[in-house]
Amino acid sequence: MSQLLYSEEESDLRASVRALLTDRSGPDVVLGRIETDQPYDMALWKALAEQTGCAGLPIAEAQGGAGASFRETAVVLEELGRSVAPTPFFGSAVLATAALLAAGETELLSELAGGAVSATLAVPFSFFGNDFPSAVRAEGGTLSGTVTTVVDALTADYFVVPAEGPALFVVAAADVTRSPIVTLDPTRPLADVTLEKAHGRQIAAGDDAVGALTAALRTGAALLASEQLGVAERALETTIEYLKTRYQFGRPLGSFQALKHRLADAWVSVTQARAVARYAATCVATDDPDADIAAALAQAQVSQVAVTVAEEAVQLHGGIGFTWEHPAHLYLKRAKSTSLALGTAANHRARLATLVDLPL
Amino acid sequence: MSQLLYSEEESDLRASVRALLTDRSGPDVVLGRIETDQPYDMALWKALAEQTGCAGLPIAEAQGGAGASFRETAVVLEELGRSVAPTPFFGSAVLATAALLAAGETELLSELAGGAVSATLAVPFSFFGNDFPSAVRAEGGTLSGTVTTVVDALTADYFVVPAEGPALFVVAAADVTRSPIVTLDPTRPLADVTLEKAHGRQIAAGDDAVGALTAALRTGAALLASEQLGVAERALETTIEYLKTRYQFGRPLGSFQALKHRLADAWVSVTQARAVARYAATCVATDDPDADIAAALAQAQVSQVAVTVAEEAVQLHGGIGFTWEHPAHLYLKRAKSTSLALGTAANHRARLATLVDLPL
Amino acid sequence: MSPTAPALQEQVRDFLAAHDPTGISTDEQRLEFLRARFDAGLAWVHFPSGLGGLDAARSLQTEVDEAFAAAGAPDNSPRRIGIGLGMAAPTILAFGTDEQRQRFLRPLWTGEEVWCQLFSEPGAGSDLAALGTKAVRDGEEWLINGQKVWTSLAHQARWAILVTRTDPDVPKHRGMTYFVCDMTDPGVDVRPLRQITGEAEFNEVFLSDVRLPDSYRLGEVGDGWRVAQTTLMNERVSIGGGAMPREGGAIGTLAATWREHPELRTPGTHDALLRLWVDAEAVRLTGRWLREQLAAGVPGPEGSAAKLAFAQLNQQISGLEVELAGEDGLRYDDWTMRRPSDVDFFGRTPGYRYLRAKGNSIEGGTSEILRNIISERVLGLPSEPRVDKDVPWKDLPR
Amino acid sequence: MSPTAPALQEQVRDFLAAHDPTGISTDEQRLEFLRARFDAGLAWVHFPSGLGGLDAARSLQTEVDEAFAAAGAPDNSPRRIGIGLGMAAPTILAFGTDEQRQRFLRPLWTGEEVWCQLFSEPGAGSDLAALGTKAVRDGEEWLINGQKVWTSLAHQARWAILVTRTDPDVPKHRGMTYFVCDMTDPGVDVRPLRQITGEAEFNEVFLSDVRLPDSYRLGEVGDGWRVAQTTLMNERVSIGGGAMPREGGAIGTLAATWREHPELRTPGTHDALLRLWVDAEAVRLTGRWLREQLAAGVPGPEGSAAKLAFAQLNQQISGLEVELAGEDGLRYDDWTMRRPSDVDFFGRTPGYRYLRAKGNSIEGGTSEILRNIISERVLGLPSEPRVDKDVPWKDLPR
Repeated sequence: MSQLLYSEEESDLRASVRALLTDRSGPDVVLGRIETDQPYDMALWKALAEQTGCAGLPIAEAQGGAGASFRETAVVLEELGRSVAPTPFFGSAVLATAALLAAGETELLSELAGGAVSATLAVPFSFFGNDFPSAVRAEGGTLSGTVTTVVDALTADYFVVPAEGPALFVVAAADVTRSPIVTLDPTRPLADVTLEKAHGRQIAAGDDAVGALTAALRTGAALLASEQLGVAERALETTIEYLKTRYQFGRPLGSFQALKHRLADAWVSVTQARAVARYAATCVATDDPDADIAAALAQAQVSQVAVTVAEEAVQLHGGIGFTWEHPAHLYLKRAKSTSLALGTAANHRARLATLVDLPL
Repeated sequence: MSQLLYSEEESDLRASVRALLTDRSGPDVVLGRIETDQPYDMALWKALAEQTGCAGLPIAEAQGGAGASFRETAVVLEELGRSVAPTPFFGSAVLATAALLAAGETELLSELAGGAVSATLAVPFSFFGNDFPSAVRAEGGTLSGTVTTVVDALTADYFVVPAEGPALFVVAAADVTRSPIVTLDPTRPLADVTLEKAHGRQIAAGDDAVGALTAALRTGAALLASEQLGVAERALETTIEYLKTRYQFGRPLGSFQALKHRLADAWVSVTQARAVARYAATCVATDDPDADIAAALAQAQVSQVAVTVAEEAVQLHGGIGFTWEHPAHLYLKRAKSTSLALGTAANHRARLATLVDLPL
Repeated sequence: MSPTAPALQEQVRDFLAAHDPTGISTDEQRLEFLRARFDAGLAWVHFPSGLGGLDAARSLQTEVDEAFAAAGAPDNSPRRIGIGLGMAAPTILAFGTDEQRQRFLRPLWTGEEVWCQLFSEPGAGSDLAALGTKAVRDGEEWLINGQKVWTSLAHQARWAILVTRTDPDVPKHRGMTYFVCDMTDPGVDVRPLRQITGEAEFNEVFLSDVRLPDSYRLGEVGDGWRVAQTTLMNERVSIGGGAMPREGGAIGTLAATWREHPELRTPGTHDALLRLWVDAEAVRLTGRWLREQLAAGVPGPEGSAAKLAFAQLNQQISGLEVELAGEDGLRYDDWTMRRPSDVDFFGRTPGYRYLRAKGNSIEGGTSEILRNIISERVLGLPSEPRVDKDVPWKDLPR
Repeated sequence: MSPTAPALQEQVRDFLAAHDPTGISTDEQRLEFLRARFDAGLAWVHFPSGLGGLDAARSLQTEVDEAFAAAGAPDNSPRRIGIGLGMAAPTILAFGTDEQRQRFLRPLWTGEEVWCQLFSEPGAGSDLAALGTKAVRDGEEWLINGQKVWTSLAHQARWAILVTRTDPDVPKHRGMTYFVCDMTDPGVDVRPLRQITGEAEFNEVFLSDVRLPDSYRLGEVGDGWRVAQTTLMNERVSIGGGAMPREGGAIGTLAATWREHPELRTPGTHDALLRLWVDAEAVRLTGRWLREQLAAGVPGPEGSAAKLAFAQLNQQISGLEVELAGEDGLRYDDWTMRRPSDVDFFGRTPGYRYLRAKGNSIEGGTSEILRNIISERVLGLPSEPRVDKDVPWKDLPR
């Protein structure tokens, strides 16, 4: 199978995304933005989509995409995690795109490919389970119900909505009501989405709908690990940088052995997280039979590494790490929130128990 | 309720036991003894019983005991843990004594009080559960069956035997067959004990037998924590002493911050283990209504502290800690073995879940 | 001769007979009662006579407090004036002149004057002795310039305890001087310091040409480090805290959630919960051990251990609480910048507790510093090679 | 020009056509085959021509080995001669004279001569550069006196790589010299060193007036530390290990026990098992990443991380294995002092694995030293203040 290492194309992609994010979405910019009524930087999203073609990486060239795969998407997510940039990328270019691809939809996909519009998948961000969601009912050709804590809902132009049936529908933003909620991670807005006799275009039904949703959630879990990897990497790097320059007791803090050993342990775990996240991205990108295991593994391991490293980053920054003005808390909030997203590590361990025959 | 701190009498008792053990059962003596066919130092056991009155602490003065309580017994166990001394104290002065006391037996208790004979409780050393053991059947006035991994069985003069019924019997050593087994902890021999139509003196039946066995096991679990505390304390102390005198890179190893912080953490956990073990000993000594919780808590916490600290001791001693000639391994083996004894930490956590209403 | 427990109880009874607390309704009545209690020596019985005490054993205070509480007497809101009671008072007692003791202790204890602490500096961090706030003598006054940080209650405080640098040419521990700082001085500028929870419990305090009379100095010039050590030692003793029932802390909130929401339970979180329940009990019983030691007059080193363990436990519990909350864990209640006068740990969302608990291992001595202290002062391990010991403060690398 | 992969495959085919391995039955035939393979440059293809190699890329070796294995060819028992292959050979190649390379490499590779390593000393521990085994020049010979420890295979080895102290008057890193040691010298006394499992995998080696000709010296006098670094770097690379299937390591044993013994399962141990299963997969995939990097010619620093993580994982797995075994965990199989030539990790009781795994974080560089290395060489963190750098070896505190 494909190797885990980054290809040259992936490294180039990373470089251009990083350049854009460094330029447009530094920590101070993010910090300033999250308390405005426009936490998302839609101009950045557009630039990402148009300058680097990020939005349509796994979409076929015939549909306006890059004809690459979710492996490349994962590289973009690493960078977005590193900058905790508020963009609707995960909901649109991962969740919605994966659902549409799996459902064989092409119309909306073509629009998403260029990033002119964005979409998201209408499930709670913490969704995990084997049952098809039943929050939305399809009656008389319209959809009704409320889906809570939907990621990237506030800026989405379209929603991919699972409804009782089971079936998947595409619903335009104009047909739903969105209530923003106060989120633990202020860099990633969530909203409750209510449909009241909303018009929906059905794109899959029955087993097809179940299969498409399952694929989308699996891809989401697998790729979220790349974002978490980016969060962990950057949290570790900034901590190392800080400890090299901060002097106490006449020495740089980074020369204190107890701190060095903790950073070494953190680095070891990030190293592992990288291998695990890359494996998951590769598996979903190639429809590998191991993809279910790889995705569960990724959320069981990488999500915890991100939380632990972000916690260490706050602690090792000392007082300044506890302030609002320093970006360390943004990484902590992102890490902890994503550890709940699409199932907790404990949920995914339980799933692994079934997948690899280690029952209780 | 009584305070957790050691009373003056307890401190005096500790001092005399420690003096005896330092004199008679140093690490080299223990190490030399475990590969002989007499791992137990019965002379030491006699001295403990006669010079310090350790064997009969919770037994009434009328029966030749000290008229103290299991709290004082716990202090002796701390010292025995500190020296990993091979004596049949736990089986006799804790398990058998607790069972006999709870059953209202007096005849054998009087003999045990002075330490002239020793006894043990015929259950597997790892015994845990709510069902009365059924390995031994009482038929036609005699007892038959095999009880595996019985602690202190090789030197016991009497066995307190739970048998189907339920009932408790006292059986003389001459009436059983003992097969020594190779044990993970060579300082504490175990044996499989077989009864074949053995004569037994019934000392309790029905609910009384259940109650007496339950009390013995609870007292055992509570007091084992004091032994584990002693193991942890001594393992930590010797490690600190070693790191103060061992020089590497031109400095004592104990000046390296990463090691200092690990020792500080170990010390914190030992500090907690002391409070928990003392609470458990106090509860069983005073028949406190919280005794069930206190005993489960002790095995859930202290047993793990002992294992962790003993593991740290081996690691922080470096190469020498991995050798047979250095006693660090004796503490590791004792700690790990006792973590299985009378239920693992996970078993006791599960019991706590029931006791404090935190069901799964 | 110091009074015995029964004698003290009698004094309390006599006092309460003379000062009936039951009718107290106004602030002025409350203050009058507290002043009388101070003057009767029943404020802190281990303090000297005439300074709110009776030279009694410290351990007798609890019974006195309980007797007052049982009689329905008003208290001095000890949480609000914790820094005064726990840190300023013992330092003033130990190093203050008679005039200073007379001036400061009574309104400190009654709560008429709130105190704060000006020790930490952004440039010094855990290396407190590296602080750089300058104090320059100017006749009978001192001119203070510098910046302090992590100051609770600075915006409500009348006085502060303040450590300054008076001699930059000697090694850092030797060039400090300790003052009482007048927080109403026009050179004192207090600004809220926002923290990761969104609110601002603490402040930054900018000191610009603050003028303090030499009579506000505590201890000798250059002896500030030793004075500060007294303050900090008392802080650590007071952190041990009071008796707590089982499930009295954060674990209680988590356990309640578990009991009330069977739908959240999974085998994995169950064992995690039980481990934390066990840890919480261990921490609680260790606190009991510590209090028994204090009462027996042998304050053990377990105080540092208690703070270290408490921080770790609180962080783990709140982390699991967020996890257990699942979808609700994604929510927060309020990011608005506010200035609470106290930490409302239990009235808010799991996410708040999770974030606030991160401060437990930083504030009042980081867990790393506590591990240093334990390993050196308790375990007797040798210190690391010191590169800053004999270097003049001004030449330290920064 | 170095050969390409297809060219190499052709050479292997040609060699196998000329040296049919299928009929080999005696040791002599086996040796003959191996010598021929060495002489054909197919032993370690990245070595120079004439020394068992063809100056090819290191990454091509795997395919060559696989082709030989597929043909049923005998191998050189690589585990038994691991120290020779992994440590002695690269050092001899880098620092040896032509004569030394010609003399030592061929029988080393064929396994005719087993090598061991005389580096560690009881007095030096992790501070390898503090070693004190003395080498004193005596004409064209060197006289060696001292004690080494943790020497695997010393009782079977024909040769050893040896680091000595030749100048005690200069700082420790500068006064060492590196030798090949003749293990048949009468001054070499090998004694088994018993370990916590009861057996003796390792030895202590006492060197008393051992005489080595100057022609056994590797590298310059005083340059032993640099030579030793080459040896150790190669050790760390080789520790990364080969590809492993899922559940290929200790986790497989634990998982099998879990599957075969439903009666042992509890919710608490279930989550612990799953956590370790996840960790084991993470370690395994990290190994794959590392091998991909090596194959791509960019050896990453993940090698140190791999050893660190492996040790921790192995210890946790075996710890849980004992716990899961319950009553059987109280048993052990055999405390008899034996001298195994290899670690039989899987054929024994959980207790054995638990005890043996304790060595994983000590042998071949303690986990503490690995963390130092990672933090300084990988993360670029500053080193601690060094007190031993400019002190003559003889004056170091001990």
